[in-house]
Amino acid sequence: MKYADEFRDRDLAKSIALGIRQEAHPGRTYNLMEFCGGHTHAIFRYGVKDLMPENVRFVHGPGCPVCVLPVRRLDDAVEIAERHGVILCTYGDMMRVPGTKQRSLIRAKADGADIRMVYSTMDALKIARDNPGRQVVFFAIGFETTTPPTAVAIKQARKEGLSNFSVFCNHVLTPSAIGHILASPEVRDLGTVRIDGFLGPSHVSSVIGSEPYEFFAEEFGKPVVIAGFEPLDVMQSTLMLIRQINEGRHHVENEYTRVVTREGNLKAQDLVSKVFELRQSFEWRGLGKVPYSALKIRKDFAEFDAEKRFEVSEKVSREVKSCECPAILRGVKKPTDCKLFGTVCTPDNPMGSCMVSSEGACAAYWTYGRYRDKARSPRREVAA
Amino acid sequence: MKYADEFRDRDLAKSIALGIRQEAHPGRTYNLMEFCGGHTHAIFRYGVKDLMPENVRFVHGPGCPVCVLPVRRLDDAVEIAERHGVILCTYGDMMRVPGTKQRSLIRAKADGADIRMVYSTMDALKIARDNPGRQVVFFAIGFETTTPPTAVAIKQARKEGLSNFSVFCNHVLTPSAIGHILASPEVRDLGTVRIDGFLGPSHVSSVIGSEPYEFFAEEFGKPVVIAGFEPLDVMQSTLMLIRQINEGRHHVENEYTRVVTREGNLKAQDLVSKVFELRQSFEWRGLGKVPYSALKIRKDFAEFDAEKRFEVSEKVSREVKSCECPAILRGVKKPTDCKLFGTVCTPDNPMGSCMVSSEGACAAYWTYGRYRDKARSPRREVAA
Amino acid sequence: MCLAIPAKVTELLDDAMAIVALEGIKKKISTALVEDLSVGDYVLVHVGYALHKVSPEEASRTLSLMAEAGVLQEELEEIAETSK
Amino acid sequence: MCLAIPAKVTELLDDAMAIVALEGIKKKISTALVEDLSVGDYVLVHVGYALHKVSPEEASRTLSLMAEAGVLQEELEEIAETSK
Amino acid sequence: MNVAPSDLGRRTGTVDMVHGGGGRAMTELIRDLFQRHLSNPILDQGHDAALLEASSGRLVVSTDGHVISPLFFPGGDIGSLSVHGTLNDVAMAGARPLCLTAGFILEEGFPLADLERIVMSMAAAASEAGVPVATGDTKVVEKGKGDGVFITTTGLGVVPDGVEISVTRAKPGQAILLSGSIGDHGVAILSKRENLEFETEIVSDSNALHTLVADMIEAVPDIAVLRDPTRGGLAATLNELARAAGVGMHLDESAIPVKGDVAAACELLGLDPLHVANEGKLVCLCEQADADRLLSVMRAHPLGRDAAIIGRVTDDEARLVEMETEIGGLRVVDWLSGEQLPRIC
Amino acid sequence: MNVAPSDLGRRTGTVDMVHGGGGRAMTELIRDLFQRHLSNPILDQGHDAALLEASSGRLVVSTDGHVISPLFFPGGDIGSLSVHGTLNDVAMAGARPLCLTAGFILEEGFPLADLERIVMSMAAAASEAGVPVATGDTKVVEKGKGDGVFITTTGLGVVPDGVEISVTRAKPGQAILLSGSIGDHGVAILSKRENLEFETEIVSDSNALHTLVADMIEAVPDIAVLRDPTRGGLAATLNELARAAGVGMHLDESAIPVKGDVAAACELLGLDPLHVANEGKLVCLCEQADADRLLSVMRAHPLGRDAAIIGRVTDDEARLVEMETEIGGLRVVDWLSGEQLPRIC
Ligand code: SF4
Ligand code: SF4
Ligand SMILES: [Mg+2]
Ligand SMILES: [Mg+2]
Ligand SMILES: [Mg+2]
Ligand SMILES: [Mg+2]
Ligand SMILES: [Mg+2]
Ligand SMILES: [Mg+2]
Ligand SMILES: [Mg+2]
Ligand SMILES: [Mg+2]
Ligand SMILES: [Mg+2]
Ligand SMILES: [Mg+2]
Repeated sequence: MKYADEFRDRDLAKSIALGIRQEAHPGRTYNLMEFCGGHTHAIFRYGVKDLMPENVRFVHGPGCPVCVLPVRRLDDAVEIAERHGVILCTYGDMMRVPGTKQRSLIRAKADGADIRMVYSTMDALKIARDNPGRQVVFFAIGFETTTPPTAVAIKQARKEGLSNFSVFCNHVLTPSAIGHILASPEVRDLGTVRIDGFLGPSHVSSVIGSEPYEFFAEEFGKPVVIAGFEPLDVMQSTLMLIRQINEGRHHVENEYTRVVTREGNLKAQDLVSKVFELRQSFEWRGLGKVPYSALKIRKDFAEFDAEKRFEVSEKVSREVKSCECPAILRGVKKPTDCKLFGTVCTPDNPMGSCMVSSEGACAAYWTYGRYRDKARSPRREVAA
Repeated sequence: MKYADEFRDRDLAKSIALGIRQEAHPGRTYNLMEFCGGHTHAIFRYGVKDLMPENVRFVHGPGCPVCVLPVRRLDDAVEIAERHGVILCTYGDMMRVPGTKQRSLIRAKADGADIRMVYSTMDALKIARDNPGRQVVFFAIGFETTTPPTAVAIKQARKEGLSNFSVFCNHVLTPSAIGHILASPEVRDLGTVRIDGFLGPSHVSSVIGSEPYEFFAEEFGKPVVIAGFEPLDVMQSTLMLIRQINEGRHHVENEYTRVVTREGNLKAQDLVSKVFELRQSFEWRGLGKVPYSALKIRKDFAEFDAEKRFEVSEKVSREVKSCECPAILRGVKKPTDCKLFGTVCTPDNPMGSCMVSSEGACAAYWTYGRYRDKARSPRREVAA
Repeated sequence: MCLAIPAKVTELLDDAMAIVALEGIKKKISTALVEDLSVGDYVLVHVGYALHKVSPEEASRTLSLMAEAGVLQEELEEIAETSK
Repeated sequence: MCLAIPAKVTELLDDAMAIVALEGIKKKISTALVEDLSVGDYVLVHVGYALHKVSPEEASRTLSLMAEAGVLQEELEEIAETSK
Repeated sequence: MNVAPSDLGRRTGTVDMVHGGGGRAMTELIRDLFQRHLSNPILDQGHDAALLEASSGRLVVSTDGHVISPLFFPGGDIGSLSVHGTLNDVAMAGARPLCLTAGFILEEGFPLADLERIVMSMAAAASEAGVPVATGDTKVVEKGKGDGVFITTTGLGVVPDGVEISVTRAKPGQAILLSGSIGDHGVAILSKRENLEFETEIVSDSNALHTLVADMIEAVPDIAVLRDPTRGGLAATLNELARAAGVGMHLDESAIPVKGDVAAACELLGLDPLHVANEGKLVCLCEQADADRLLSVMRAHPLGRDAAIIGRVTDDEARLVEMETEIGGLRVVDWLSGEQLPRIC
Repeated sequence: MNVAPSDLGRRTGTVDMVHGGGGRAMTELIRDLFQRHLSNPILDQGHDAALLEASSGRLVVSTDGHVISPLFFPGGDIGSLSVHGTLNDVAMAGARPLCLTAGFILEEGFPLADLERIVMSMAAAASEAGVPVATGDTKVVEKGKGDGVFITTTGLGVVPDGVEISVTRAKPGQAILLSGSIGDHGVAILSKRENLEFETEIVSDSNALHTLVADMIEAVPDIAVLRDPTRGGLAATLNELARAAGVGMHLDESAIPVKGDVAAACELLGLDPLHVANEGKLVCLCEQADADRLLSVMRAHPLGRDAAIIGRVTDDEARLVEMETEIGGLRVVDWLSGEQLPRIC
């Protein structure tokens, strides 16, 4: 696969690893937050940590759209499916995420709700076309990458007059989340989490460009490198961050130049701004309410807004109390700090979203790491 | 089973058979029309013919509610189920009856329609209660026996305010049908079918009494014996008819006195007349349009009338052309006179209603008679 | 036509319902169509409804008539038999 | 996050659709989000949509940077090796 | 039976698609439910294919899918039925059963407690019959693409030397024996069908007949034909035999045992007991000379207590099964046409 | 394949409840469709239980339900798959297959022409494999209580003397061999799933492996373990083995053959080829000393052309399967968690 295989080359990996070992000062540690679950996944899937020196550490951030969705919104989706008898379409990633009382969409489906997995918003439109007598709701999640396809679908629905189609919108914005983390007391004042730099989102930046990160690189004095998702991209970006840290710089640099530009995809941005507008505030799991961190459907497209079309009851949503996802998503804790990890909570029986999404830190630790025997022997951490 | 087993006793059967052989004049034939399919069934199921002398012959009449329903009404029921997405409830007997292009209810169900078999109108009401969000239609067929239970259900639905329940009414009346046969040119003028007497309906008369038959016993000069459905009842009634014929009498006599009275069940009659009224005319398969031969739901109960609630398209209903059901139902032909009998048309692959209903003459001939090898060897009739 | 079978009323319930027995089978039916039912009565049951009571006296009268039907013939045969 | 993969445009269709190839796999995707696409271009595909073109020049520039990353260290090691 | 399911169902208590995914959840379902209850030395090998001890002789193999509704009925459930049904087919070849296999197709959302109850009943039936479940398989289908549980069992057996049971040995003149009353299973099932419910003491006759067969074969090794009249009832079985062997049959209605309740239920629903299913009865054809001896052996076995000689094989070239009725008339006994639907006419 | 169904479907062309009712229609369906296409001397006995020739040796029996969607896929269909899947389980015990049985569960309304196509493909697969379908069974379930066709097959085989294939023989130090590229079957199926459709030349690897196994056993009778990595893919199979045998495994990612299209489809859908199903591949554990000889025997067989040594058994007490990745890192290879769902993150 062109533009993928080259960036998984063993010799190049060795080369970058050598460079890192050479440039990282043995006397200090480098705590790098990979904002994106995509990076977390690549680090574990390819065993990138094995090629790093001890003092280069990855801190996992909140960059998994599945993980940051608050339980309340998932419960609402289940309610829309069950109470209003609609066809609820969603991406495969959401199917197994546990809601209140562990009720996932797949469970609601087993109980009789009509829930369908789609690969693309185009499939959801097709389902709406094929079922004119039914209401079809697309349960939209995702960051800036996934938002434009939702915008295209809404415009297309209007064009076709698909009056039985609507979107339950949960699109969120990454720069606000990063800013929120940096502004949080843990990071800013207490210093419980020291973050020396950020591996910045790559696919998000293919849409929004690298520019939106410049503000807080400047404001908070932390270097950011927009990093591709292939293992070599992660390694090279790590090297670039080490260099900035060593030199005391805090710029936004771009490792992923083959796709990301400073300004991003203007056509996609334009479309998104026509269909969506900022929410004043939105809840992120782990981060709480973050101002201006999510999108809602504009009034002009209100007829496609499932939140307007379907009444959803006030309900008490509940996460598993001892689940440490919130702390993990802020980079404050590691999966192995959670008492449930590997005992009660496994990918087969996930208690929190971080264990479901293959981009969640808990899932990555469990699936690719040597933590599976934790339940049997005293806690021991082996390098993954 | 009390009141059943006694009337299937072998010694008594021998006794009546002796009586018949003794009283039937060898010099003449006795052509007795059993109006009811129940008699046809008993005659074949118990091998009654084997116990009769050659010159006592049974002619099968139109007395099977399933058989006489015109294809058009069945097609309408299928349409109601398919086009209006209702739950259509019906008695098991109707499920396999072929409509136009052999499309039965069971076939419509296989194609996705929601068709449910019920044992009683009470079950249909329960389905309506259990599915408040769906329209439930009871596809009502049957003679005077089956009509009162439908009337009870409609009154009950009103009492409970079951606004999602309605009845597609196809209840028909037996005296009109018998009168119609006797008045038909084949019987009256041409003499192609000589009928010397009638085995009269028993269960129908438990409701309407024996009195309604007095008019045409008188008018047409044919004896009628209200005959129970057990084999001994049929035999005893046969003997009673032979006696009347021998004596030149033409009265209505009652063999089934343990259940039937002259006036019948007044409570049931009253209920029926409150809920239903006469149709000016109704089509019977085999008999064509017969005036005042069926019931419809009164205006007062119009909200429970599926014919008013669901629009049904004008359609061309078609029976299999060479099917002789119409002639068989008038007693003009025998099943073995039909070219399709036993070759194309069998109970597994019925072409006409007479082959589906276990009370149909064709089904009785095939199932209990020695006609199965007809397709293999030249037509030969063996005493059943 | 009109499959119906005599069964014995074993219990009268509310709402014009009753339990009938047919051998060991018990079934709940509606009695909305018949009046003055008592436990022990036999009724003709059709599609879950009692249509009419069954008269024990008439039943045995009919059975006697049936038994008598062949008597003459039987006697004639016996006579023929013995006079052989 | 945001699983996406570069694929080659092999055919442009009506209604802002295109066929892309990834090895022998062909898939119909939407190109509603990118401008000026030509057959032969590589695009980043996400949930059935092309998100952005992939620049061949930048890709090889990045690969060169990666190859150079370890050069100094390698040379130092070689020197150490030979001077043993 | 009040069973607390193992911790498999701790989340939802029902079958998930995950249980069929080939991952850890499936392995745990198999271990904690199937292997736990069906445990025996062969199954416990834990292989996908079971290894049996070396055996010699003519092998017999038979398979049957079980798709019954309701799953639980008086006298059994789909678990015990799936054991009996297949053991009987093996036994009808005159064979001694060696083992069973069981393939489960589960519908998403099916309660694990019900599944456990079914597996336990299967285990009890197998152990009572003395036949191990050697291996199994589990698949899960989406909600609405199954009906709770389907179980397909396959049975393996060995035919003793000298025994030649085959439909080709049906010959005019032979006696037709039936091991007991007909219709019990079908009536027990019907009594629980929605919209038909009636009360009855009748329980399914579901039972494993191989020990009865063993006794019969010991007494009369020359038995010609054995059959279990299941779906379609006695009528279907006799017609199948007549058709396959090119013979006719003559039955005596009064000789065929039918329990009062079964007859009554059939009257009520407009069914013919000859068409109603049995799961613990067999039909046997043998020479007239052996008939009485065989009958007394059958009657000495608890599952043949009501055995009867119900008729004889004839040379009717039309291959008809005919029957002298209660009142002394003659009728043909045909196959069931279509499904068995209760009727009102 | 363009098949005109026999006159079974003359009325409606679809499966009716009647076809499962135990009456004449069912008998005719069996005769005109199943027996017609699957005909062989054993099946043609026409008994409910099939009688096999006397055989001696250790018997192996295995069963599998097949519930695949779509029913037809590039490289096969549920008919051929149900033959291959079960023959392979028998072969993985080192056995020579004797016969198969087939239990069909049909959904009301299923097109008879499709059923005929499936039965013909089953017949072709069985005859190519040289293994007869000895007996079968058909049930029909109501519309909405099935999914077209389910097929449960059971296979019977005999293990040659001297062969001892068992998971208990897995020992640290042994070589792990794989008979060819992984993921072909799963990707062929996914390419036809609604909402996922993509074009690919990849066809399922569905195939019967018993002749490959026979060659391997002839060359190295001492083979320790054989497994076909089906549901859950290579990852599930190796984890099952590791767990059952109390060993670990070390794999080399670069040595595992994955076709370009399979890798591409997995990237597109966010799947791991290690979790994707195969239906014509086997994994083998053997002593290192035998590994090269075995590899060359495998490569000489058409179904083992791309065989490779992909790793070794280790003595990890945690029973982990670990793998050196493409770039030289180390990761654990876990079971698939839950269902295999395409993802976007
Ligand atoms: S291991 Fe499970 S419970 Fe603990 S933080 Fe992760 S997802 Fe939450
Ligand atoms: S045999 Fe069939 S086609 Fe002929 S009259 Fe009877 S029902 Fe009609
Ligand atoms: Mg069988
Ligand atoms: Mg069986
Ligand atoms: Mg059988
Ligand atoms: Mg299996
Ligand atoms: Mg269901
Ligand atoms: Mg198996
Ligand atoms: Mg298999
Ligand atoms: Mg296997
Ligand atoms: Mg069978
Ligand atoms: Mg379906």
